[in-house]
Amino acid sequence: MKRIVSILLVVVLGYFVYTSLYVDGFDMAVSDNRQTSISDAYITKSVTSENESVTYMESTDLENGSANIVTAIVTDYRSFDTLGEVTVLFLASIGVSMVLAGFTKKYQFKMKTNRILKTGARLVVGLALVLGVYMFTHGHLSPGGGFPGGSIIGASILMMYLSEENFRARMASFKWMESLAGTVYVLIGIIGLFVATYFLENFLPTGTVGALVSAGIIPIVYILIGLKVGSEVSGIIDQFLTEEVAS
Amino acid sequence: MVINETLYTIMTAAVSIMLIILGILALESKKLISSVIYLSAMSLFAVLGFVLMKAPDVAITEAVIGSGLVTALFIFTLIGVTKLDKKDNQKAGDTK
Amino acid sequence: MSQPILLIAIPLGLAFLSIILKKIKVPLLVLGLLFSSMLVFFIEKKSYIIGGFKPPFGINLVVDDYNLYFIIIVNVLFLVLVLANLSAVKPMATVLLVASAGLNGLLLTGDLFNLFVFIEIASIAAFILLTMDKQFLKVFHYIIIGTLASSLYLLGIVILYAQYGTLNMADMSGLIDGGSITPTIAYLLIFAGLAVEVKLLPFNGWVKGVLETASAFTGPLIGSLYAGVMLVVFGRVFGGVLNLSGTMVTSLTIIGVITLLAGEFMAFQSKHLRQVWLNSSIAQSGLAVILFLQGLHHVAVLVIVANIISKFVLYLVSGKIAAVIGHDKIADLKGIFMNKKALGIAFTITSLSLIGLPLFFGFFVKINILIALFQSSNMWIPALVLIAALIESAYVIRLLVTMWQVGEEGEKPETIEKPTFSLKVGFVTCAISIILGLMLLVSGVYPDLVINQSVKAGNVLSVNDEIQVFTMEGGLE
Amino acid sequence: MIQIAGLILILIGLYGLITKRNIIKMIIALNVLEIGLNLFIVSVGYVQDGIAPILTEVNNSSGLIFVDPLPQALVLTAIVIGMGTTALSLAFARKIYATHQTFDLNEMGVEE
Repeated sequence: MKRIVSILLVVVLGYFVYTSLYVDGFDMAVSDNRQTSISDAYITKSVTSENESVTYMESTDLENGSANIVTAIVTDYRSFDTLGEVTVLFLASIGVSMVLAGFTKKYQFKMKTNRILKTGARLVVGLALVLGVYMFTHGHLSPGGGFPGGSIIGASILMMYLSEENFRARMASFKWMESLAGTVYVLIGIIGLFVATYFLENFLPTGTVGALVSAGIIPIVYILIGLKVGSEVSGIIDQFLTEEVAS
Repeated sequence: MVINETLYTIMTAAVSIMLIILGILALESKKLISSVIYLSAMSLFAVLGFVLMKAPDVAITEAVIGSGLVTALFIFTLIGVTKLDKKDNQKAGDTK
Repeated sequence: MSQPILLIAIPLGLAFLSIILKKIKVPLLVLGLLFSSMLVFFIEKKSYIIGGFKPPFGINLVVDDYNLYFIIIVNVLFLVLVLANLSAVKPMATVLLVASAGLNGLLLTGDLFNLFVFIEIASIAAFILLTMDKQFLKVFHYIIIGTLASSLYLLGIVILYAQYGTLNMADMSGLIDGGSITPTIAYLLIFAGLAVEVKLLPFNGWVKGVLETASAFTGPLIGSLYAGVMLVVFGRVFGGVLNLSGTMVTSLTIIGVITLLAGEFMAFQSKHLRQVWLNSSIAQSGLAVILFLQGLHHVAVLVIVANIISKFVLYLVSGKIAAVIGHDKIADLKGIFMNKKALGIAFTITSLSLIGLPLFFGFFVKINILIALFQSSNMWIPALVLIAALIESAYVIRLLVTMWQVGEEGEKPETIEKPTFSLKVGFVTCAISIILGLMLLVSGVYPDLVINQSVKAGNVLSVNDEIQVFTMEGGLE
Repeated sequence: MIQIAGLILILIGLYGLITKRNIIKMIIALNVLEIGLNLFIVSVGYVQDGIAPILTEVNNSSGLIFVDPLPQALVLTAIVIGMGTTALSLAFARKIYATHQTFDLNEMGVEE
C-alpha cells in the first residue's frame, strides 16, 4: 500500500517537473542562450582581458594557461569551490575514523596471500601508481586531474594492503602527507593574497597553452590535491578494513 | 572522429534505458550485495553517458570514484556484516 | 589586511595542520577562533574577489549591512561556546575549526554553487559533531535528509543556471528581475533544500532526534548558531536573489505559518526542557521564513538576532542542567533555580525576552513584527502570529513558575533530589548566560541602535522606503 | 534523452528514500539520486555536435564549438562530495550495525 502511494507521489512529482521544465517554455539547453552564459569567457580565456581565440601550443601568457578548460575552471576560475571540496573529503575521512573509533583490529581474510599474488600485486601497484601520478601531473593537458589521480593512488594502496600483511604499520605517514598537502594548498592561496592581490590568485607565469610546464599554479594545486586525496582515500579504506575489538 | 548521427541516438537511448533498469534493480533486488553490484554497473553506464555527452573529465572521475571506490566501500561494509553474522551463528551453535 | 577570506582560510589551514600537531590541537583551535573573532571587527563592507577573476566569472565574498553583524555575532559566540566547553572539545578540535570556516563561508559567499559547497561542509561538520551525543541512528537520519536536501538545492540552482547562464547571486538577481519566465520548479527545489536546514514543517523530522539529546555544547552550536546562519542564508537566497510572486508567496507562507503554529503547539505540549526549546526554535524559524517571504526583511533580521542569542543561553543552561541531573524532565526540575539564583535570573531574562515582555529586547522584536505585518498584508497572518505568541508566553511562564517554585506544598524538591552544580562548570555557564542576558536587557532599554541597523540590513536585500519601525525614542517612525 | 533519464533516476532515488527501511538500501537510493543528478547537470551543458572542452593538437583553437565546461566542473565537485557523504554514512551504518545487529529499521523498532 505504502509502495503504491509513494509510486503515485513520485509519478505526480515527475509529471510536474516534466511540464514545468519542458512544456512551459522553459529553456533547458545552454547552447541557445550562449550570449548570457559565462562559459564562453572561460573557453576563450577572456575574463580579465578581451581575447579573440586560444590556439594550442601557440598562445602564451594568457590569464590562464590550461589546455583543459574544465581543469581551468576547477583549479583557477572557481578554485575556491575545489578548496571546499577537498575540505569535504578531509572531513569525511576524519568523520569515518571518529565514528569507527572502536574498530581497530584488521580484517583477517580467509584466503592466505601467496607469492604469485604478492608479485602480481606489486607489478600492478607500480603501474597504477604511475598512472595516478601521470593523471594529476597532466591534469591541465588531458582529462583526469587530481581527484581521480589521487583515488587511483588510494586504490593501489588498497591493493598493497590486501596483498601484504604487514602494510598497515606504514599507514601513519599518510597522515603527514594529507596534512601537509592541505596546509600548502591554503598557504598557496594566502601567498596569492600577499604576493598578488587576491586569495588563490595565479601568481606564476602561465606559459604556453599545452606545454607540460605551464598554467602557473594549476599543476601545483592539482599535485597537492592528488596527494591529499590519495592519502585521504587510503585512510578511509584503512578504516573500513577493520573490525570492532570485542570488549 | 565522426560518429554517425543515428548510431549516437541509439547509443544514448540504450544507455538511458540501461541506467533506468539498473537503477530500479539496485533498489528492488532482494540481496544487499546484488544491489551494490547493480549500483556499480549503473555507475559504469553513467560513465558511458558522460562520455557520450563529451565530458571526459567527469567520466574518469565517475569511473574511479563512483564505480570503483564507492563500490569498494559498500562491499567492505557488507563483508564486515557477514563475518559478524557468522560469528554470531557460531556462538549460537556453541550454546546449543 | 582585513580580508574576510582569512575567516575561512585560517581555520581551514589550522584544521589541516591540527591532524599532525595532535598535542596542540586545542590551542590551535582557540588561536584560530580568537583570530577570527578579532578580525571580524576590522572588516569593511564591500565585495571581495577570490582568485583574481571578477564576478560572475570568479567567486566573490560579500560583506554588507546584511551579514556583517551576523558574522560578528556568530564568530564571537562560537569562541565563547568553545571556551565554555574547553574540556569537551579536544577530540573535535579539527572538526570545529572546519565548522567555523563553514559557517563563515555560508554567511560570506556571493555565489550559489559555492553556497552548496559550504552547506555540505557545514552539515558534514555538524554530523560529526553530533556523534558526541552517541545517537548514531538519529544522526544517520539527519545525514540522509541533509544530503537529499542539498541535492535538491543543487538541482534547483542548475536549472537556474540553464535558464540564466550564471551562478553569481548578484548577477542572478538582476537577470531574474529582467527575465520573462518564472522558473517555479527551481524555486520550489531550492526552497525544499533550504527548508530542511531551516527546519520547516514537512522537512524537520531530523531536528527532534538530534536536538532532544544535545549536550551543553552541541545544543547551542546546532540549535542556535547553525540555525541562525541557515536562516540568514535563507534570507539571502529568497530575499535577495529569487524574485517570488503571487501564489508562490502565499503557498510558501502557508507552510511557514503552519510550521510556526505547530512548533508553538508542540512546545506547549513538551514535557522535557530541550524539547520545549527545539520546538520553539522550529516555530521561530517558521516566523523568520514568513517575514522573509512577505518582504519584511528588517524584522526577520531582528527575529534571527534575538533567536540566536536567546536560544544560545537556553540550550546552554538546559544542556548543563541535563548533564548535572541526568535528565531534563520539567516536572522534576521544581525549584531548581533556588540553589543557583544567578543562573536562574539569566535564564529568566532570556526566556522573558523570548516571549516579548516589555523592557526586554524581544518586546521590540514582537512589536515590530506585528506593525510590519499589519501594514503589509491582510489580517490573517498577524492574527495567527499573535496566537502563536500567546501560546509561547503561556508555556514559557508555566516553565519559569515551575523552575522557581519553592517546594512549600509539602514536597521539598531539595530533599528529593539535590541538584548539585559543580561550581567550576556552573561559573562559566553562569557568566556567559548573565552577560548575554544583560545584553538582551540593555538592548531592550536602548533598542534603537539594533533596530536601525536591522532596517539597514533589510534594505540590502530589497529597498523598501515605507518601512515603519517602533523605537524607544520616536515611537512610530 | 540522457537528461530525461537523469530526471527519472532522481525520481527513482526519491522513491527509494521514501519506501526503503534498510539503511544500506537508503544509502544506495541516495547514490542513485546523485548519479541521476550528475547526469542531469552534465546534460544541461551538452551542445549538439559540440566537442569535449579540451584543447588538443586536433581541436587546437577555441573558435570551435565546445560543450559547456562549467556544468562539468560542478559535477566534478558534486561527485567527490557525494563520495564523502557516502563514506561517512557507510561508517555510520557499520556503527549502527555493531549496536543493533541489523540494517533494518523495522527490526530496530524505529517508528515510521
